[in-house]
Amino acid sequence: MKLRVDKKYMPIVATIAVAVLLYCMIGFIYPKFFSLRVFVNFFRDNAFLGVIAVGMTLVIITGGIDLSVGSMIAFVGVFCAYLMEKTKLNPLLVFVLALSAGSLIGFLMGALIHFFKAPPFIVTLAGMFFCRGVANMISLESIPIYNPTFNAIMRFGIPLRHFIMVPTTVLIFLAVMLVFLYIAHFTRFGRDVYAIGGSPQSALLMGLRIGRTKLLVYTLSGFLSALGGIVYILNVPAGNSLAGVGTELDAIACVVIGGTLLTGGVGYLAGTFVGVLIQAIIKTFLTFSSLSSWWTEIAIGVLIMIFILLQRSFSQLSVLSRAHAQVKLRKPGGAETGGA
Amino acid sequence: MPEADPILSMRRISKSFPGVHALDKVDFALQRGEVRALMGENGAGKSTLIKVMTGVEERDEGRIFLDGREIDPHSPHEAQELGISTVYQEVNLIPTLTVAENIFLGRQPTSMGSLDWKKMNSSAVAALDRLNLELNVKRLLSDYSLAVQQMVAIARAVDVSAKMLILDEPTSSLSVEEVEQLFAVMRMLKAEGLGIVFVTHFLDQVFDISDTITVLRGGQLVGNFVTASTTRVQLIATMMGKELKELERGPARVASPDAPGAESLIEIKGLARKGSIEPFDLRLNKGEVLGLAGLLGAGRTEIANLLFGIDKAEQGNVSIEGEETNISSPRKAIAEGFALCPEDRKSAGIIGDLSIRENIFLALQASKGWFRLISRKTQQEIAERYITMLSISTPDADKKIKELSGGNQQKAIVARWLALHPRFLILDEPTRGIDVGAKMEIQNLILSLSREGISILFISSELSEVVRCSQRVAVLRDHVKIGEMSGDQIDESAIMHYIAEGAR
Amino acid sequence: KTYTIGFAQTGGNEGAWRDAETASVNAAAKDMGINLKFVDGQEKQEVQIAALRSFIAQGVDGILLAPVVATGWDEVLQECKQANIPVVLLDRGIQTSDDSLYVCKITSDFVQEGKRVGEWLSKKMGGKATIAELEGTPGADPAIMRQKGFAEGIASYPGMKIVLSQTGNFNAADGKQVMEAFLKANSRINAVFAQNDDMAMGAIQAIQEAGKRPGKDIVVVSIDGTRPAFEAMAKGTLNAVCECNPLLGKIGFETLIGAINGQTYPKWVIQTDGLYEASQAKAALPTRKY
Amino acid sequence: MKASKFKRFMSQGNVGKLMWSVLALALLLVFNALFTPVIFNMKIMDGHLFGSLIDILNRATPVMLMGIGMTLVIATGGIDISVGSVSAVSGSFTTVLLVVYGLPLAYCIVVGLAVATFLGFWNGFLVARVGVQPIVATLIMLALARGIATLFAGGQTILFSNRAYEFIANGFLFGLPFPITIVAVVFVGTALLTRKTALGLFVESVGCNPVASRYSGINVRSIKWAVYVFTAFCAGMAGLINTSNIKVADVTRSGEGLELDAILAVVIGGTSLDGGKFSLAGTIIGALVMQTLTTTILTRGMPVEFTRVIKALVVVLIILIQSESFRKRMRNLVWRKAHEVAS
Ligand SMILES: Nc1ncnc2c1ncn2[C@@H]1O[C@H](COP(=O)(O)OP(=O)(O)OP(=O)(O)O)[C@@H](O)[C@H]1O
Ligand SMILES: Nc1ncnc2c1ncn2[C@@H]1O[C@H](COP(=O)(O)OP(=O)(O)OP(=O)(O)O)[C@@H](O)[C@H]1O
Ligand SMILES: [Mg+2]
Ligand SMILES: [Mg+2]
Repeated sequence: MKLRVDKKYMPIVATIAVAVLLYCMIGFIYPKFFSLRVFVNFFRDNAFLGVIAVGMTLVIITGGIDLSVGSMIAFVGVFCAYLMEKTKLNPLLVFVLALSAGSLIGFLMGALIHFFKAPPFIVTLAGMFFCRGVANMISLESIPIYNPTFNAIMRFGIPLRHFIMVPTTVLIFLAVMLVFLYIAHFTRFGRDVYAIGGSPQSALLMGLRIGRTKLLVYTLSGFLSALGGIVYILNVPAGNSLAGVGTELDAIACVVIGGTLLTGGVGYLAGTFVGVLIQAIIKTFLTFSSLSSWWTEIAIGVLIMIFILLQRSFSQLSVLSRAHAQVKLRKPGGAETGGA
Repeated sequence: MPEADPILSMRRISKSFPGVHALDKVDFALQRGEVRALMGENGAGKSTLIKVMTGVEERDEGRIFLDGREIDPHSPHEAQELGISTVYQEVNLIPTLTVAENIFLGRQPTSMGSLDWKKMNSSAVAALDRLNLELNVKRLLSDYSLAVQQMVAIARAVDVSAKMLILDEPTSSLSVEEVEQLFAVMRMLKAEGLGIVFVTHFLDQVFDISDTITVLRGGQLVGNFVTASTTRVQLIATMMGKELKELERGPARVASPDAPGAESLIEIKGLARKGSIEPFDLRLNKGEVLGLAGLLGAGRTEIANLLFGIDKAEQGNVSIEGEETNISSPRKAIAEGFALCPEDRKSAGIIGDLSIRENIFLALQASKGWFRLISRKTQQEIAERYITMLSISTPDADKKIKELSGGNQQKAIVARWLALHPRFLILDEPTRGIDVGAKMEIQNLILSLSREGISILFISSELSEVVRCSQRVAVLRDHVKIGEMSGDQIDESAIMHYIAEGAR
Repeated sequence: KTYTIGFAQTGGNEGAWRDAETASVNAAAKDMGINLKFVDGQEKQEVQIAALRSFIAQGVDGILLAPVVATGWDEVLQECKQANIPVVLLDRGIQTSDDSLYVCKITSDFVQEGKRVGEWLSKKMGGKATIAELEGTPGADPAIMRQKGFAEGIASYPGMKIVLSQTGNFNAADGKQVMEAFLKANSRINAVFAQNDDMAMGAIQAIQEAGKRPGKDIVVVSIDGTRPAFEAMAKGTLNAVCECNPLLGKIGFETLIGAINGQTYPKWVIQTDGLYEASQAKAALPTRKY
Repeated sequence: MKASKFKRFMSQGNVGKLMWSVLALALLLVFNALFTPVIFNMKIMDGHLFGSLIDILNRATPVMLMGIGMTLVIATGGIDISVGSVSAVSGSFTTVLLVVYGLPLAYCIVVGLAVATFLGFWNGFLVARVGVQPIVATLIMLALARGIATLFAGGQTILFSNRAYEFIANGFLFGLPFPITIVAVVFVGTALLTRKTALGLFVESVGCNPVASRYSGINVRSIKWAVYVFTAFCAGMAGLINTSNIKVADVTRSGEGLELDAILAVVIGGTSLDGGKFSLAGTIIGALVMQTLTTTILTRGMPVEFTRVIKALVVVLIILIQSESFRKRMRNLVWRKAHEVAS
C-alpha cells in the first residue's frame, strides 16, 4: 500500500504514529498504563508545559528561542503567591497582574531582539536570570497558597469518573491549544510568523511588518509562559522561586519533537501537542519503571533518541516526499506544453 | 521630455556604503502610464535606487515625491501602503510556504475575520493564470525551480492594485515565452495608467517594452532617453561610457562537431532520475561547447545536477574518457575535473558572509583539501585577476560578497569555477543578471576556454547566447531530451520550432 | 503480606547524603520484603507530584515522600487521601493547612542543625568571629532553614559577625570558588559556616591554596556529617559538623506499615542529630555508614 | 580616506565585534577599580602569582575550553548543549578508573577523554549523518551523558588524592595556574589549525551556506561531524580540570549549566549564533567577561537574592554595547543634544 500523505504533513504524521507506538509498547509492559487515570494525568501533570510549549512553538517558528519560560514560572508563582497571601489581593486581579507582567517582560525581550538586533538566545537567557532573580527578590522562601477563591478554581473540574476529573489546568491548556491553532493558521499574524521564520529578509521585502510581528510573538510567549506559571501553581499551589528549573529545555524538546525546525519557518502546533504527550508518556513511564536515579537520565536520553530515529525513518519512508512539482506552461496560443 | 504630472519623482538622491558611493545626487521621475527602463552596468546603483525608493535602505540625502506629496518610506511595508509594488532582484519569497501564500502574504482574503484558504488558493490560480502559468498552488514554493519562483514573485507584485510597479531584473531566468507573457500583462497595466520601472540587462526587452530609459553609471545619472529615438549602440555607449564594437558576432565557433580526431571526454548512456529527467544519452568532446535548450522547467538544471553528483541518478551510466565513473557527490565531480556554476546564486552560489576573495578561491581550496591553505598572496592574486577579468565592481576583494550588486555576485561565482581550471565546465545560466559588456566577456571566455580544450555544457535561457557559443545543442522538453542539432543547423528559430513541434 | 510502597525521592542534588538515604531505603525494602516503586524526582516538585499520581494509579499501599520543597502539596496529598493511601514524609517536612493529609514526618530539624552549629562556633570562637557563610541553593528549604538556625545560634553573641555570605549551590566547586573570592575580599575572616559538607570541602581547599590553615587559622563548620567530612575532621581541617541522619529507610517503612494497619503516630518523629567535633572524628569514623 | 579605511576594517568580520567585547571587559574592570579595588591586589606566593585576577583567569578555563569548541560548532550553524554533561563523563571515568580500578593516571585520562570524545562523535553522527537538529541531538546527550557519568561512578561522588591528577587544576607553570597553560595550548593550537589551514574557512563557509559549500566541493558532513567531536574533546578536558580542582568526581553536579556559560561566552565574543564568521579570541574574552562578573559579585558579597538580577542587567548592557543599531541611536541622540545645546 502506498502511503499518500502530502510531504508537508509527513513529520507530523510520523510523530503521531511513533507516539502511538510508544504508548502501546509501554502499555504492553505495564497494563495499568492504559488506565483512564493515567491518561488524564498525562494532561494534568503537563498542562503548564503544554501552555508554555505553545508560545515556544511560535517563537521557534520565527527562528528565535525563548529560554526565559522556566524562570517565568518561578517568577509568576512567587508573584501570585506573594500578592494573594501577603497582601490578600483578589486572585483574579492577581492573575491579570501576573499575565501583564509576563507579557511586559516578553515585550521587553522582543524589543531588545528587534530594535537592537540582539540574539534571542542571549536576550532570553538574560530574561531567564532576570525572572528567577526577581522571584528570589520577592521571596527566597516558598509561599504556600491557601486563598479560598484560588482553591475553588484549583478544585474545579469536569468529573469523568469517580475521583477522576479534568481540572481547570487541562481546560486552560486545551483552550490555549485551540486558540493558537486558529491564530497560527487562520490569521494574518499567524502566517506572518511563519513567513518571518522562513526568510526574514524576504518577509521584510514582501512588506510584512516584521517588527510588530516579532514583538507580538515574544509578548505572547511572555504571556503564555506567565499563564503557564499560573497553571503551574494551580497544580502545585505554592510560590517557589526554584520552580520550573529546566522547563525551557522540556518545552523546546516538545516543540522540536513535534517536527518544528529550530531554523524557523517550519512548524506545527499540533506537533507540539503530540510532543507534550510524548514527554508525558516518557515521564510517566519513568514513574512506573522504578529506575534508579542514574538510569532515569539514560532512559530519557535513549527514549528520545529512539523516538527521533523512528520519526526520521518514518518520514523518509513516505513515498511522495521526493517527487518534483510539475509546472504547466500554456503557450499564448492556448495549446499546452504540459508537464507529465 | 514632458515633465507632466509624474507619479513619482526623486530629487538628488545620495546613498553611500563603506567604500562606495552607490548613488550620487540622482534625479529620477516616473510618469503615469509609462514603462521606464532603468539601465546601467552591474553595480551602477539601479537596485540601490529602488531600495531607497521603497524604504529598504535609508538614503543619505534627497527627497522623494509621490503624486506630488513628499514621502519618506522607512520600510517596504510603508512603500506598499503608499501604492508601490515591487519585485526585488533575486527571488524574495518564502520557500517554506505554499505558492498561494507567497502570492497573498500580508493581504490574504478573509471571511469573517479568518483567512479564507479556499478563496486564496483559487485567487492564486487566477493570478498565475494572468501570466499563463499553471501550478499546484498548494505546494511549497521551494518545490519549484528558480524561474518559476521568479514568475510567482511577478504574479504577486502584479496582482496588487498599486500606483506603480517596480521590477528589478524579473526576467533574468525567464525564456522568451514567459517574457512575452509578462510583457502582455505589463502593457495591460500600463494602459490602466500604472507607472512601471523595469530593470533588465536584455536590450531586446528594453526596446520591446519601454517608453523611456534612464541610465545610471557609477552611481550617477547619465541621462534620460526616449526609447523610440535611441539606438542600441547609443544606449550601450552611454551605459559603458565608451564605444563597444564587439556587438557584432564574436569569433566563429571552434572546430566543427565530430570533426575527425575529436576526442570524446564524456559519454552518458541512459542517465535518468524519476520525476526529474527521463533517460537520455549525451556525448561531449574535448573542447566542445554543448548548449542545452528548452523552456522553463524543461529539465536542463536537472541534467546539470545529475552530472555534478548533486542528485543521484537512478539508472544509466557516465563514462569519462571511456572509463565508467560513479559521480555521487559534488566533491567527486570536482575531483574528476568537473565544475558547476549553479543557477540559483542566492541559495546555491554565494557564501554571503565571506569576502569576495574567499568566495572566489573556495572551490579551488576545497579541491586541494583542508590542509594546504593557499597562501594569502596567491589568494589575493587569484581574486584580483578575476575581478579585473570580469570587471567586478568593488572597492577591494575583501568586501563581503553579499554586499555586491546582483550581477557582480554572479561574476564572482563564475570566477570561483573558472579558478578551478576544470576540464569539464557546466554553466547553468552563468550570465544571469550580468550586464551587456560582461556578458560579451563571458561568452568570449567560453569560446576561448573551449579553444584551450575545456569541454563546456552551457545552459542559458537566452537562446541567442546558446546559438552563438555552442557547437552542438541538445533540446529538452518536459524532462525528455528530444533531439540534438549541430553546426549550421543551429539557429534560434530552428530550435524554437523544434521545441514547439517536438520530435517525439 | 507483601506491601507495595512508592518512594518519591527528591533527586541526586545533595550527593553522598542523598545517595545514603536512597541506599538505606533500598536496603530496608529488601530486608522487609517490600515491593518498592522508586521515582527520582530530578529535584522538581512537579515530577514528584506526577510520581505520587502515578503511585495512586498503580494502586500502591503506601507512599514515602522526600519532598523537594515544603509547600504546595495539599492538592496531591488530598488525592492520596481520597485513594486511601497513607503518606509518610521523609527527611523534610511540608507546610500545609491540613495536618491529616500525611501520617507523620520523620525528619531532622534543619533549623536546629543550624542553631547547634552556630552555638558551637560561638563558644569555640569565644563569642567573637569574622564569619563567612556559604549558602545552599537560593530558595532551597535546607538553605533557608539552616541559615535561619545559624543566625539564631549566634544571635546572643554580638561579636559574631557574618561579613560575607554567598551561595555555593550546595556543591564543592562553587563552594571553593566563593571561598576563594571571600578570602581575597576580606583577609580577617576567621570562621566559615558551610551549609553542607560538599561546600565545606571546597572551602577548605580554597583556604589551603590561599596559604592558610583550615581548622586552625580559619575555623570551619558544616552540616550533614558525610564520610568525607569526618575524614576532614580527622585530619583537623574541619572543626565540627552537625550530623543529619539519612538512614531513614527502616523507620520509614515501619511507620508506614503501621499506618496502613491503622496505627497513629505523632506528627513529627524527630531524628536526633549528633554534633561531632574534630576530636571525636577518629573514633566515629569506622562506624560511619555514609 | 584613512578614516574610511579604518571604518571598513572595523565593520569587517569580527574585528569590530571583538573590540566591543574588550570594551565590555574593560568597563567591568574599571568598575572594579573604582568600587572593588581588592580585585587588583596581587602578590607572589611560593613563587607563583596570587590574586583575584589570576582567579578570574583560572576559574574561566573550563568555560574557555568548552567555548573554543563551541565557537566552531556555532560557526557551522549548530549548537552543542551537552558539553556540561560530557565534561562530567571524562571526570567520572578518569576518577573511577584511577580510584576504583587503580589504573595508572595517564591511562585513565586517555580513557576519560576518549569516552567524552566518543560522545561527541555520537552527537556528530546524529547531526551530520542522520540529520537530527543539533539542539535535539545534543539535548539527548545532555541527559544521556549525565546518566552515563553517574552510572559509571555508581552514583557516588568519588574522592581521590593523586598528586599528578591534582596538578591539572591546582598546579602551577610559569608562575600561573596550570589550566591557563592548557587553555593557551588549546587556543593556539585551534587558532593555528583553523587559520593556518583551510579548516576555518570551511567551517565558516558551511555555517554560512551549507548548500553552496557542498556545491563547492567541501565535505560538509565531515566538517560538521568533526566540530562536535572536537567540542566534546574540549569539554572532556574541561571536565578533568573541574574534577581535579575539587579533588572529587562530583558526577551529579560537575559541569552543570556550563553549556549556557560557554554559549554566552561565544556570543559575547562576537560569533553569531546563525553561524558563519567566528572569533576564538572573542570567545576567550567573552568567558573572561562572565567570570569577572561572577568574581565581582562574589568578592563584593552581594546578597544572593540580587545576584541573578544583576547578572541579567549586565548581560543586557553588554548586548546593548555590542548592538550596532543601539550605538547608532545613542550617537544620534547625543548628536541632537549637542546641536540643541549649540543653537
Ligand atoms: N549592503 C551593501 N553594503 C555595501 N555595499 C553595497 C551594499 N549594497 C550595494 N552596495 C554597493 O553599491 C553599488 C551599487 O549596487 P546596486 O546593487 O545598486 O547595483 P545594480 O545597479 O543593481 O547592479 P546589478 O545590475 O548587478 O544588479 C555596488 O557597488 C555595490 O557593491
Ligand atoms: N529543488 C527542486 N525540488 C523540486 N522540484 C524541482 C526542484 N528544482 C526544479 N524542480 C522542478 O523540476 C522541473 C525542472 O526544472 P529545472 O529548473 O530543472 O528546469 P530547467 O530546464 O533548468 O528550467 P529553468 O529554466 O526553470 O531553469 C520543474 O518542473 C521544477 O519545478
Ligand atoms: Mg541590481
Ligand atoms: Mg534551470
